[in-house]
Amino acid sequence: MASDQKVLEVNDLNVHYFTPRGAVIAANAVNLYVKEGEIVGLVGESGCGKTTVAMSILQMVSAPGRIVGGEIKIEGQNIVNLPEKELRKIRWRKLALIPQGAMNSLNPVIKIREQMEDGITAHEKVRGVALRDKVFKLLNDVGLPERVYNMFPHELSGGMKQRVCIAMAVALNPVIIIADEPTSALDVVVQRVVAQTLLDVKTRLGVSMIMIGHDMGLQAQMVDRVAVMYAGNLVEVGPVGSIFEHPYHPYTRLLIDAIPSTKQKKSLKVTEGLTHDLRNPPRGCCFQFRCPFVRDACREKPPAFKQMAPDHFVACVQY
Amino acid sequence: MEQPIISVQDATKIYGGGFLSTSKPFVALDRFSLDIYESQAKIVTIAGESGSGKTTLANLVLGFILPSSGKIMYKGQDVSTMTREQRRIYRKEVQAIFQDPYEVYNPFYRVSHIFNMVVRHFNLAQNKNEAQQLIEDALNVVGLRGSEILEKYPHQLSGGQRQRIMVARAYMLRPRLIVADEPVSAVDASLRAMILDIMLKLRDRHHISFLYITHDLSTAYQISDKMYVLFQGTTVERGNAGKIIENPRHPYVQELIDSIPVPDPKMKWNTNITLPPEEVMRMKSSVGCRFYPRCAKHMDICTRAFPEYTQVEEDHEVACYLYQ
Amino acid sequence: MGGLTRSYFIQRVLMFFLTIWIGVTLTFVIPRLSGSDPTTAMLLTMMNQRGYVENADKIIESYKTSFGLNDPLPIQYIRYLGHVVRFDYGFSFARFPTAAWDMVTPALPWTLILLSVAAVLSFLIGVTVGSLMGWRKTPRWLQSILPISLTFTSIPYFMFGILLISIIAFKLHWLPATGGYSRSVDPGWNLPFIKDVLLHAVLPLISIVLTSMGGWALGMRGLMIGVNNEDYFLLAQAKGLSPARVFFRYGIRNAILPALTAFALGIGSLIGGSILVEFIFAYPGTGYTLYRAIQEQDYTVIQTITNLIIIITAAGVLILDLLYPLIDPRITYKRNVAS
Amino acid sequence: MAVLATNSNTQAAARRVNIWDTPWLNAKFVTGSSIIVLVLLFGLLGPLFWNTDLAFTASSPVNLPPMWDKGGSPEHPLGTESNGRDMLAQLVVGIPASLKVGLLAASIGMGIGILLGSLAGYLGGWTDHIIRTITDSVITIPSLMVLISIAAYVRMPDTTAMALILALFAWPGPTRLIRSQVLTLRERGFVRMALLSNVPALEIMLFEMVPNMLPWLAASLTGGISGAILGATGLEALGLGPTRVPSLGTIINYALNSSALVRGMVWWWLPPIITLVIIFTAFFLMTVGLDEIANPRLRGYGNGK
Repeated sequence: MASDQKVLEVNDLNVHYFTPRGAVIAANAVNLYVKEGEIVGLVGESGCGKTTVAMSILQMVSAPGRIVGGEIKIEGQNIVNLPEKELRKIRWRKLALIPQGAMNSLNPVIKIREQMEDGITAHEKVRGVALRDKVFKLLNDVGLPERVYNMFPHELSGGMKQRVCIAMAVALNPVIIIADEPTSALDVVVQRVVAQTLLDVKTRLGVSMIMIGHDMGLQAQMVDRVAVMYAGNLVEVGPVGSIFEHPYHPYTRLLIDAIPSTKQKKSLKVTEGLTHDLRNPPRGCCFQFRCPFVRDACREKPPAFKQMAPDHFVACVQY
Repeated sequence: MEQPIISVQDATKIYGGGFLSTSKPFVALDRFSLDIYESQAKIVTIAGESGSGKTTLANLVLGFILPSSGKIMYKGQDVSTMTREQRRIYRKEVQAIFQDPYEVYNPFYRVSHIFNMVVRHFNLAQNKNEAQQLIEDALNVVGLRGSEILEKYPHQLSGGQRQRIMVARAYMLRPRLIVADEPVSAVDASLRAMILDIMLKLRDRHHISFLYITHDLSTAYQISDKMYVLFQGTTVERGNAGKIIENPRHPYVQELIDSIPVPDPKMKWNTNITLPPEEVMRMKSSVGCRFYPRCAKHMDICTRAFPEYTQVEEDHEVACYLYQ
Repeated sequence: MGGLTRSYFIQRVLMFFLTIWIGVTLTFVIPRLSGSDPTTAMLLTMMNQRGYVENADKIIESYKTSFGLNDPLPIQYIRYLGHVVRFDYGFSFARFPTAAWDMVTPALPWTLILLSVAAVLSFLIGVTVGSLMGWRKTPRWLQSILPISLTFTSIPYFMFGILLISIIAFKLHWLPATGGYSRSVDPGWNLPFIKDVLLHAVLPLISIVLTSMGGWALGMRGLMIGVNNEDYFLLAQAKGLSPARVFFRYGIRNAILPALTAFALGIGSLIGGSILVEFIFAYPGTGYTLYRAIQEQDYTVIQTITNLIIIITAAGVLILDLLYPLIDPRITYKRNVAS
Repeated sequence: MAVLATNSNTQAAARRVNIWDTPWLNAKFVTGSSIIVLVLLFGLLGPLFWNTDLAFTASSPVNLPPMWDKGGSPEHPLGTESNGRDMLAQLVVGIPASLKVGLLAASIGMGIGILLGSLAGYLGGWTDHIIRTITDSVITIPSLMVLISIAAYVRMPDTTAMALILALFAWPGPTRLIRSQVLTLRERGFVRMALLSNVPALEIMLFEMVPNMLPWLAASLTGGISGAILGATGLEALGLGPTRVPSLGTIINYALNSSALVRGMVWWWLPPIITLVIIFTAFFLMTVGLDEIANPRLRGYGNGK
């Protein structure tokens, strides 16, 4: 299980998107770490900044977005503003990505073999039969037949493509993998099979992972710790058991209550409210416009993080 | 006997495979039957994964496509042979809301365009004030005010507002049936409840039935009365939604429900499901049970003919040889 | 998987014949729709130019009989299609004993070589410029220089040719202005002749390439920007591949596919425009022959050249179409490959 | 991996800042259209200030250089050519003639394109198959070649006849464009909403689909106009244009036939070419600008181009 070694640290990350109508604050002072062998889930609604954080870790925030502050350390090395050449050495060997769109993540006109091999040969001196055997082994590890080696992406189903992506990501045994909603485009049965594959591979290799998602059920099944984001801010972080048992932040509670169940019928909880314009955040708590427990103190200054249980932090003035 | 508002009778839809076509014929929907009655408003769920034929069914019921065989009847009248006036009434009584609440807005117009279109083409109002009143009433049902939204452009609204406006638009026509094609799968979790709640309200207070098309069994469980589970165009299990989800009989439906991640870290998946190799999955038998290649409990008899529906309990039928 | 399938092949070959048929039919039908038949019109003008001709009507009548112009139109049309198939259009009007076909053949290699080199060059340069313009990682200085190469994009080829002749040939005397080679050299496989031919080809080539490459470049830029936002392109970057590899295998490799389709569709207008360039430069290709034929009202030669160019263009498009599945594995993909 | 998923909620508060905040104020589009307006004004207002009769043979002394050259005269500011035509008058008459041919041919092409394209896209099936096949065939025909061979013996009395013949090849482009647009738009949610609102097909086409195709249609039209002018000048330069009215192409034809190039009479061949280059560049800018309006991604990465 997880050791205490922090393989990834995100310190005070600020990312802005510079639009003609003002800067959109997509990530505001985000602090996050991942310990060795741990899966951290990053959850929130669409547009809450979870993908921005992931892209920042990958150093792939594209214009008009820019990291305006903070550091991202992989095994202690800060990679923010690292020169392109240095960054390339870290990519894939230490920092891999399992992308979201299973349908479009593979180049449609290049064979699977080449797409799997180029990631390896860009960083390691493996060639010829050794290289082929390595790819075969990776395919086996994710439960794909060796035939896939010579196929084009359009000949594979969505689940198979996503497993190819998983095989690619673990090829160089990276320190940390960013999984961007790795199963969201798949049917529920296939989603489960792919999620199992992902967990198997993770257990076997002991790799650390950040798993982005919006499906709290899937998070409960897969991750060790959960980080909840709202409107560019981290609002609660904690071990998955603790979070589900006792969600402290009203927003986390909302997310958990909103999961529909097949076990029991429950009355629908209706909430409504608009997220503020990210160009123009309010003073105080980011959740004040939608919070059912909002009070004057929330409008004054942003709440500080407070520890509620071991490893479980929340930013809310209630506590 | 009461005439159903919509009666789908043995509807089959086959794509491709025509003369000079290179693609093989693909059976999107296979002998589907369904009746929805006006007297008791119900939410009927059509559940299935991608490729199950659920969207094909929605398009058939809405008259966007015609069945290859079988019939879609609106109050005893075949949808494919309607006169203009009959079609107008059918359009008025059978409405729809769609998955992506942004897509259904023409970015060129303000939100009011959506309502004006309906008022004009169904002659709902004699004058401007009357129309204004109708729109305002419809918006109130979904908890919105005209002054807040009508003069805005669609991109200025939230996802929840956009979807509620679509419901209001449909409601304005006082339809008897609303086809809701994945109405909540593109909205965030916290807004999902609101849309589902409105659907329940419309059923209970305004007696509007819903054909709720979804891949998500859990929301179906929360709101629907009746349910049809589709697999590759065929109906594998049908009946009371609660009974099916609480006690699924068909191996496919069992697998489906078993795969839904449980939102409780203490109840992790403990079994592994394995899918057969891809070539087996892609194999499609056109006779017999479509689930045969993937089924752990398959028998020789399964490939011979599609199983008859067996009643396993009251209001719960399954098409599987295990129960015959 | 992939490759050329039979149905695709048949489909493309049918398109090839359809294109030729529409092209040659238009040149037959439209003039006749406008009332006059071309031969009579041309004979009349010839006679007008020569002043009064005795028994003009009888001469016309005898011509009409010998050319079969008194037959019903469908018969004429079928006979005309026969000419097209056999590449036989009869005698040249202006230089009577010579067959029209023999007037055209000497010019053909000049045109074919000039046009294919020009088309390929302009496409290659355009695609390179365009993909660099559309690539996010292209150095800033290059990004700011590249658009300059689009300056001449909107100018018709032949007008640019006129400008080039007047400046480079007449003012600066750097290159020869017109013709395919100088009178001073012996045609044949000798070095001075080849050098001379190449020198003469430079200006026509430049005027076509510089004006037509911009279109490809702009198209390619758009395609490349699209590819830049594709998930697989981002994943390739995340893999830490070298920028060159990302650019070529994940950028150009994908963006060039629709560009090639556009190229196939654009060949026709490229060739049409280039015909005028030959005329401006008095280049001894079919374009110049055509110009002379127009001057001399040589109907059969005009017809020969037009139909020939239609067929050559269609052949070029056919070749591109047949090569296309080799580089795009998806195009002829059939269902159930796995089984 | 939509990084900038500035979601709907946050955009709710964003309003259109002001009326200038519209994509139609694209720099290239605005520049291009202003130039065309200026050129058009020159052609339209020219006859008020200059005697257009001077555009005809033997109306003026021959071979006069422009007024700023030695031997030039202010009575013929841009000089005269070997057949005794005044250059300025020829331009004044020629510019509207050339623009008219282009506009007419492109409009006819666009009309046919809208008809065929929407038929193919809307009806699908066999209609679509036939229209698409023919369109794809015609688009690969070297149109200028066919036009030359037609024009070689159809004497064209005026610019309208010329435009009609040019329109023969002006329709496949718009047809392809509109077909593909209709095909995508047909599947869009708002078209289905209109269907559900009992809106008739023609009204859906005109009020739901066309507004969303406008920039594409406009780009296709400007591209078509400049294509038709290109074809027209090509034919005229070969001496196949209408001979009665001078147009920019015919001036070039006369100049070439009289060896103006070799004789160094720059003022004869250069003005029509410069005018045409200006016109083509303007239409090109408009087309590129409209493309950017239609497809915001093309607007580049913020380095000006």
